[in-house]
Amino acid sequence: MVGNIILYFVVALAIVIFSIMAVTTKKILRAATYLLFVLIGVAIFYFQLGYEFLGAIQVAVYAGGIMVLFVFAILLTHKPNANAAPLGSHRKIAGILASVIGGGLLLWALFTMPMLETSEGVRSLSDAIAGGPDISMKMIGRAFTGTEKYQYLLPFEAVSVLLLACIIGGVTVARKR
Amino acid sequence: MGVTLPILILALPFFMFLLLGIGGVKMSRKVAGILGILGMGTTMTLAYIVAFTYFFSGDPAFILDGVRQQFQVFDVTWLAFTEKLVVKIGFLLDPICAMMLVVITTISFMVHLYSWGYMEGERGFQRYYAFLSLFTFSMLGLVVATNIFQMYIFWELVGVSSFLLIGFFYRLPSAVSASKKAFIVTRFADLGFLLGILTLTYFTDTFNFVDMTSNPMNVLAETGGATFMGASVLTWAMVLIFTGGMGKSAMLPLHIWLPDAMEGPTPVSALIHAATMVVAGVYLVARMFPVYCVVDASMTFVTVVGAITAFYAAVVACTQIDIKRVLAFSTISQIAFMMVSLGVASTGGVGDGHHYTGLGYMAGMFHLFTHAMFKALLFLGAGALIHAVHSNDYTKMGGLRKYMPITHWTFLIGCLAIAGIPPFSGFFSKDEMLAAMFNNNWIWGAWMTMVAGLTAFYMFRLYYLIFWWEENPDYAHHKPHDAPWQMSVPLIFLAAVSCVAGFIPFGELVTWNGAPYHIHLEAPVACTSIIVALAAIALATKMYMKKNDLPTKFKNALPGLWTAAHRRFYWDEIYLFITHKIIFGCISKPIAWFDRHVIDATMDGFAKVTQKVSFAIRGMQSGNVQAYVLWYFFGALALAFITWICLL
Amino acid sequence: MDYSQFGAMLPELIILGIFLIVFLADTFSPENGKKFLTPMTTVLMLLATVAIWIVPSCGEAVFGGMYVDGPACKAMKCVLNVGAWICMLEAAKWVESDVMYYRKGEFYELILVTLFGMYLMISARHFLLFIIGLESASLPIAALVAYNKDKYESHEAAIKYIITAVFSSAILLTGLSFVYAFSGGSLYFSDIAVQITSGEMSGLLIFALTFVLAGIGFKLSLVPMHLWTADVYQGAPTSVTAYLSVVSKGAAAFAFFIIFVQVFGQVYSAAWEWMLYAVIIATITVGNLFAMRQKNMKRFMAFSSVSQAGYIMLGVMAANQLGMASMMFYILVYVVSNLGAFAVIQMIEDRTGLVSMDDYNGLHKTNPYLAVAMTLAMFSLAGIPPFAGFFSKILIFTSVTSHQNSMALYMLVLIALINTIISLYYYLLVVKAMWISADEPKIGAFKSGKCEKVALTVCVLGIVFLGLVSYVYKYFIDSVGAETLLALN
Amino acid sequence: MFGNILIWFVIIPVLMMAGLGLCRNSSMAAIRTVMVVGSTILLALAIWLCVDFLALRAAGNDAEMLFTGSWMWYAPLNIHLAVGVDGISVLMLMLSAIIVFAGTFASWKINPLPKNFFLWFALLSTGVFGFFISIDMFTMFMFYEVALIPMYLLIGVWGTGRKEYSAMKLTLMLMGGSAFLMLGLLGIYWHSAPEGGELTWNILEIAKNNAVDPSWQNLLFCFTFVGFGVLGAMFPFHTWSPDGHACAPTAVSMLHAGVLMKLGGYGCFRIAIYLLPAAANELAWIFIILTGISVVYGAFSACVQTDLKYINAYSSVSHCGMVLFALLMLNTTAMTGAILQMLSHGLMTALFFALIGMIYGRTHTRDIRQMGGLMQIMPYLGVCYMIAGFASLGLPGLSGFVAEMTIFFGAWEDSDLFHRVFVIAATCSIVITAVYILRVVGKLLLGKVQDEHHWQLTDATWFERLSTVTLIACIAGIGFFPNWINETIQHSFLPIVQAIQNAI
Amino acid sequence: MDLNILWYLVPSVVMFAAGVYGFVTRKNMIAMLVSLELILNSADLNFVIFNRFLFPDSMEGMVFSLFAIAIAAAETAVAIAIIINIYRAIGSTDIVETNKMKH
Repeated sequence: MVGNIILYFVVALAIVIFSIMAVTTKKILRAATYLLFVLIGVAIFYFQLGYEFLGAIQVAVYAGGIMVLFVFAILLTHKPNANAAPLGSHRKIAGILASVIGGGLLLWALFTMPMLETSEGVRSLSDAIAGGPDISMKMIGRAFTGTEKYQYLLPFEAVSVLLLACIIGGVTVARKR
Repeated sequence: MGVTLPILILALPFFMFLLLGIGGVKMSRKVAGILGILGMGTTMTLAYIVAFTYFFSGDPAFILDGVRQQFQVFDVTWLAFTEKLVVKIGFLLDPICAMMLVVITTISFMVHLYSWGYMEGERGFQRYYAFLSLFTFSMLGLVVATNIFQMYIFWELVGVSSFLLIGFFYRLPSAVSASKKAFIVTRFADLGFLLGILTLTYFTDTFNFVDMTSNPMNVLAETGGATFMGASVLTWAMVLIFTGGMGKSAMLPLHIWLPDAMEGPTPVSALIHAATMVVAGVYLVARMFPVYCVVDASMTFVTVVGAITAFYAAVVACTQIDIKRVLAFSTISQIAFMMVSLGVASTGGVGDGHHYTGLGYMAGMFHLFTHAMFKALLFLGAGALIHAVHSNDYTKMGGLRKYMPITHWTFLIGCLAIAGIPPFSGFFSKDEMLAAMFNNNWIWGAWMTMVAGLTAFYMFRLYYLIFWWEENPDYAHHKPHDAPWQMSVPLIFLAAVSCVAGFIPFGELVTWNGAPYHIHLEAPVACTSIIVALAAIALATKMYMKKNDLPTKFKNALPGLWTAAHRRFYWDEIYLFITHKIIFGCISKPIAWFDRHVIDATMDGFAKVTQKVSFAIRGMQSGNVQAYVLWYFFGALALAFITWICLL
Repeated sequence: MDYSQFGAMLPELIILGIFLIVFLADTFSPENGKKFLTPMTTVLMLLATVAIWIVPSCGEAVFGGMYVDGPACKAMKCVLNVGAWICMLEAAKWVESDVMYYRKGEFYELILVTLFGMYLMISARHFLLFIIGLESASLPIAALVAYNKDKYESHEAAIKYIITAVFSSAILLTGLSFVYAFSGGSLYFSDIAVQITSGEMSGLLIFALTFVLAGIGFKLSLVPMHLWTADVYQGAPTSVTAYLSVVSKGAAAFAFFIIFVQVFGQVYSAAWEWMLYAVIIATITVGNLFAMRQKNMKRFMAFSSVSQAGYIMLGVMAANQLGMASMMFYILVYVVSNLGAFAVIQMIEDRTGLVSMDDYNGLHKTNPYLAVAMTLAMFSLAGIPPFAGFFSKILIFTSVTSHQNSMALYMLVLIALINTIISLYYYLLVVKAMWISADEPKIGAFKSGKCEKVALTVCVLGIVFLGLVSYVYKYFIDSVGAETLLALN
Repeated sequence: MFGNILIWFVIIPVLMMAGLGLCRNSSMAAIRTVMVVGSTILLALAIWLCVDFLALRAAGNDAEMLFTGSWMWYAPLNIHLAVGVDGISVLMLMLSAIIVFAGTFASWKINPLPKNFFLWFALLSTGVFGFFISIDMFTMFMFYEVALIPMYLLIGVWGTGRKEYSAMKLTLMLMGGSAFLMLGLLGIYWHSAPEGGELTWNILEIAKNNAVDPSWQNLLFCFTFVGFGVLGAMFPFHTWSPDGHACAPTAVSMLHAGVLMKLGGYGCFRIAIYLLPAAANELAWIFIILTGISVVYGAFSACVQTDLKYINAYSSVSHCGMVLFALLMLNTTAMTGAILQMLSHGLMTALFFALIGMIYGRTHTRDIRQMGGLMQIMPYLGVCYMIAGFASLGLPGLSGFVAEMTIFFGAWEDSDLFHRVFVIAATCSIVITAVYILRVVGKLLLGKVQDEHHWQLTDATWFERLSTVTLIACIAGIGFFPNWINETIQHSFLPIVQAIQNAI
Repeated sequence: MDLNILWYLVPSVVMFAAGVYGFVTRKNMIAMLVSLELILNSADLNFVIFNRFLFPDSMEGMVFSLFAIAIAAAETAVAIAIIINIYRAIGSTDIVETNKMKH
């Protein structure tokens, strides 16, 4: 319980700090690194929320796959310590405004959402975890291969087509001839 | 009477118009002239037959118990505005109409004949005859109208014929502008006429003359006592209708077109601007006479306008140099005479047995008849003079009596007739008119007697300046001579008529209600007018018979008056001011400017503003994709905000 | 585990089948033996269109309600398929060019995959499937946009497109996450439609709808999500631009309608009505205002298509059977009109490299048929009778005004109508350049290829007859009828 | 469907277009043949229709519309291709056929691209004929727009002067009007069945049910009236007219001023007034003010113009203003006058523009200050011009007089001060008209020849004569024998006036 | 005091805001992609949070997140391919370099 809270604070703080650093640091490779920390933080949240599989995927795909892609790309296009300085102050102010107003409004919206009026909305993490079944790999496996309601064979197949297309697209774009 | 003859009377001139107008280009002059004259001669014959039948056949349709009847020969629907307001084209035969048929066809025929000589060698000879036919057709249609709208139709048509004929010499700018002026001024007057018809028929629900005039009190009743600005609606209607007459008959202040109309060929002036068309106003008042009678105010209006015009025109006539202008002003003055005569005829009311009721009417019509004859004679004479000396100015004439005896004598007869010297026709008609005026109110009588004196004066001034005074030295190069027979015959004929027309028992034929009226000379009035006329002639003789410096002295004694009269009391300048400065300068030009620079500019402005906005917002598409994303994001927030606002 | 359910996805299967054939043929044929690719693909596409149209749809929800292929969906897919087919025909010449020679197989493959994605967008009745369809429809296009490797504009266009696309998909995902909060735990459309009612409005729902609108609106180039449009249209290869402007946009419009009317229909007046007012007015007006200044034909068409998107959205505003059918009809007409215009633009660009409106001056002297086709296309886009564009416009206005007591909707239509004047202005500018301008023509006479001829003929026939033959519209109405009811219940 | 005579009014121009499509661009003879044959058939058809119509009426067929036919088109929206004619439509068809016929000859030597010119010309005629035969608002509107758009190219390509600007302005303004119009029509459609009956676009059915919700009528009336009013050159939406007319080629000016502007007036009473009578009663005064201004304003503006076409364009503003003005008097007589005025103005303006085109074709100027005394050089054209002028200023015996008088007498039936004032103002226009017509005639035809080069010019050719004679014959025909037309029109107005009366 | 839904939402919103900021201010295209990942992760996290707290008995949100990760990967791949392509073409991955087409 308390451990959960402490873990939450640590991770939340890390996410907040590294998010901000990721978008403000001048070195692009650092930005990627901070992003990695954020992604791991998010993965920890997933674990904490009881979605271990998702957390694992997050680490594997994001931290493992996408980050590598980023690093490769950065190395391909930059010297490692290339400058990633933001733009002039106009754009910065606009960006700050956008993020503050957008974030503020979203916070306001989330804090006033109607679900908070209901008992489900305000239940604690432990209640929430207790309220649902444990997500087993078997369940996930069934869900991904089933064709009934709440089963996702079709999206699974569809996303494969998407990925294939992206491969073709990426190759077409990237190859020289 | 069958309908054939009346229809032919109308159709023949129209047919001649089409024939000569369309086929004229292919005809030789001679053929065209002969065709025109023959056509007109036939028409005249037919008109005579109809008129004589009407007056003398004794058919009960025409005369019943000694009272002449109004007889609609035919009346066919032309256009039905509403169920009741139906425009018909018809042929109404009654005393004034019959008289006018005679007058119009006679003069027209004479003019046709005369023109053969006068217009010889002019370009557009065929066209000229076509227009004459058109005019005759229109004028006949006007006088036979069974209803006020038919009259209006032909009223417009005579207007346009007049326009065409005044502008016959269309290569001359002065002729063009004169014709325009004539058309527009009369058109303006016709606007009044139209409004008058609208107002009147709104109440009467009929256009028909007989319906209106046989029961004039009904007309008054139908207006239901409606008034507008203090005067009864009927008064307004009749005054407005009279406005039309003022325009056509050149009453003050709408007279200005007539002197200028002398730019047309002289025979045209004789036909249209002396004998026939210009009396249309008189004819109109005579036609509507019973209705005028029930509203005194409108009659007074007619009288006053007539009296002022008569005097004004007479004064101006004394100072003009152009002989046709003198005759034109004389015409105005004489028509005004008729107007006054009609105006004074009613006073005393209808049906109260007043002795003189109707005398003015009869006299006016009588004068219309005689005036047509002698004024046409004078104009044709003037034409012969112009033909001889190739100028309109009397300064280019003088002493012509030796060179042109026929013209001289016939002109003299005309002058005597218009001056009111017995036994010429003018005397009789003028005497009746003056009698009517004196009987109405001595002021009118005295006033018009004075005008009669002025008439005698300026006519003899003209006569002497042309035929006596001093010979123009140019005659040596170019000896003036009498006109060819085609021109002389009409002169002699008309002179003869002017001599004898006074003895026609007019009262037996033409009266306002059809009942015969026995003319008897009013000795005091007659004597007065003769004395005044003779005195005026004597004065003219003194001043103008032999060349002397009396006229100059006279002119110098009253320089302001003379110049003002010579310049026709500046009416033309006033009109010019109104048309050019006010209508064109202060209305049309600003409106045209407004249209281009405000209305149109507004429309263009929409386009321009759109362009401007389009240009102004192009920064949105800055080319920087991050800016696009910002727009995207803020746009989404704004949409959320809009929704939130709208839901509040 | 009823795998026979895949049988219900006939259109998708057909497209995937073609995709596979092309893929295999492309991969396993010798380098110099790929001449058959173009004719094969186009013929297959034509057959596919006919097949999709003829074979009756099962009309039932499969995969637990995740996928529906009702008559309306089928009709929409037909429209898109026709569009894609014409695009391919128009591209035929370009595809055979030297730069493209080794990559034409990929070109067709990518087009087919995006088409597949669009089919999923239309048929999806679950947000997951929908988002996959959306991404399949938009990501490969980025690759297509970047196809002209030797042209800088193509790169710039590609980066602009992908940047905006990923951002908008991120926003869309965020929005969907909020929607999920309201969904009662299910992302099936039918479940959400029951859950989200106008009972209570909250900031979160507004954001959810706004972000979803923004996410889909990006594909439709609704203002203010439209800014990528012009640059991308200008920079992309013309065939891709054509494809983007009609097929991609059409699919997004259908999806938009389905999502907003069928899923969020209950909160129409409570949540997104005013949002859509603002978006439509802004889209039509801004698109028009920008279009009137453009000289580059592709850029010009881009802004014109922005404005057209606003008109398409009017069908959503109507939010009923008429609106849906009118929108479908509008898109079909838009497909033939826009592709007609693009066919001409592409042909001229291929032959001469000229894309400026000024280059079109006096076109009628050298290429009268092209000038006529372009004129008809412009008239149709401007909504001039008797061409199809007139009917599509008036029908969509009719559908909006069917809410006969809503003064606001009438005023919206009025604004749209007034905007048609501006649009008429700039469409006429093209006509003016071609017919009225007295300059010597810069574009010489040239012959068009077979495929281009077919494409142009189809477009012109469509422009002339689609409106006059009322059958098409009736077909749409009938096909929509059943399904709208099905989904809304 | 093809058994209905009215359909052929649309089919024939379409066939003409098809025929032209087959002609080679250079083959002037073939193009002319197609046009002459087509327009002659149309004219014959119009005459036949007219005779047939009168015969049916004489036989006692009192149906509101004759030769009706209705074929379902867009079933879901109940859109029909519904045709039918009453007396007014018959006359309008006649007018259109005459002007198309005359216009064909007036553009005998059109250059360049004769084929395209006549193609668009035929499309324009299709729209015009289609508009007049329609009794379904949708098809009516469709044909209305079909008639508008060819104007752009016709002016833009074959025009003179600032043609691009003018063509654009004309097109955009008219389309602006039709934007309002379209919304009005949609509103009428959606309010055409208040008690839940079947919605309809059919004018007769809507009128029969007197259906449109009164609370919506005012708005819709404004939309439809303004929409049609723009085409009727109503102040202040008239400014397309002077520029457009000035730049258009001869035949287009003829057709536009002669027929197209009539579409505005026709629509105003057939849709705005007939279908929305309550609003017409209530709001007429606003538009009376506007149209009254048009009448006087147009006439005054014409007084100071120097370009022949501008003069006639402003004159058209005045005369067409009179049409709308009369329609708004809402009584049979005045409305009859309005139709007469449409016919009259159509014919005489067409004649005017034809003549101006012919004169311009010879002198290459339309500035009256640079011309003069043309009567001596080309008497035939001069005489025709004068006849047109006389018709315009309302000379009895020509059509203008009949129309104007009917209008004035009808307008005078409303006896309140407001109407009186505006009617008097309108009547004043006849004087102003005389002023500007005579000004032109005086400067252009009479007086001295201004430019010595003009002496070499020739008079009209045979096709020009044919074109003008046709028009003059019609002008004089109406002027001489107006009553049968008058009765036909009055009869046709009965249901409309009845609707207005019922709505008071 | 116990962890409830709002606790988790706050970092998510911060990620979103930071992502937006970075996306519009970073010059480098790859840095923009980095920011984008933040936004995507925020959305994923939202799904998971809502799933856990509001609808714990189903797993729609979690599955959605799973797919979203796959989609994000695809997006990134294509984007990076294009970026590399641009780098080859113009020698820079600066976003401000690509603003030739405008207005």
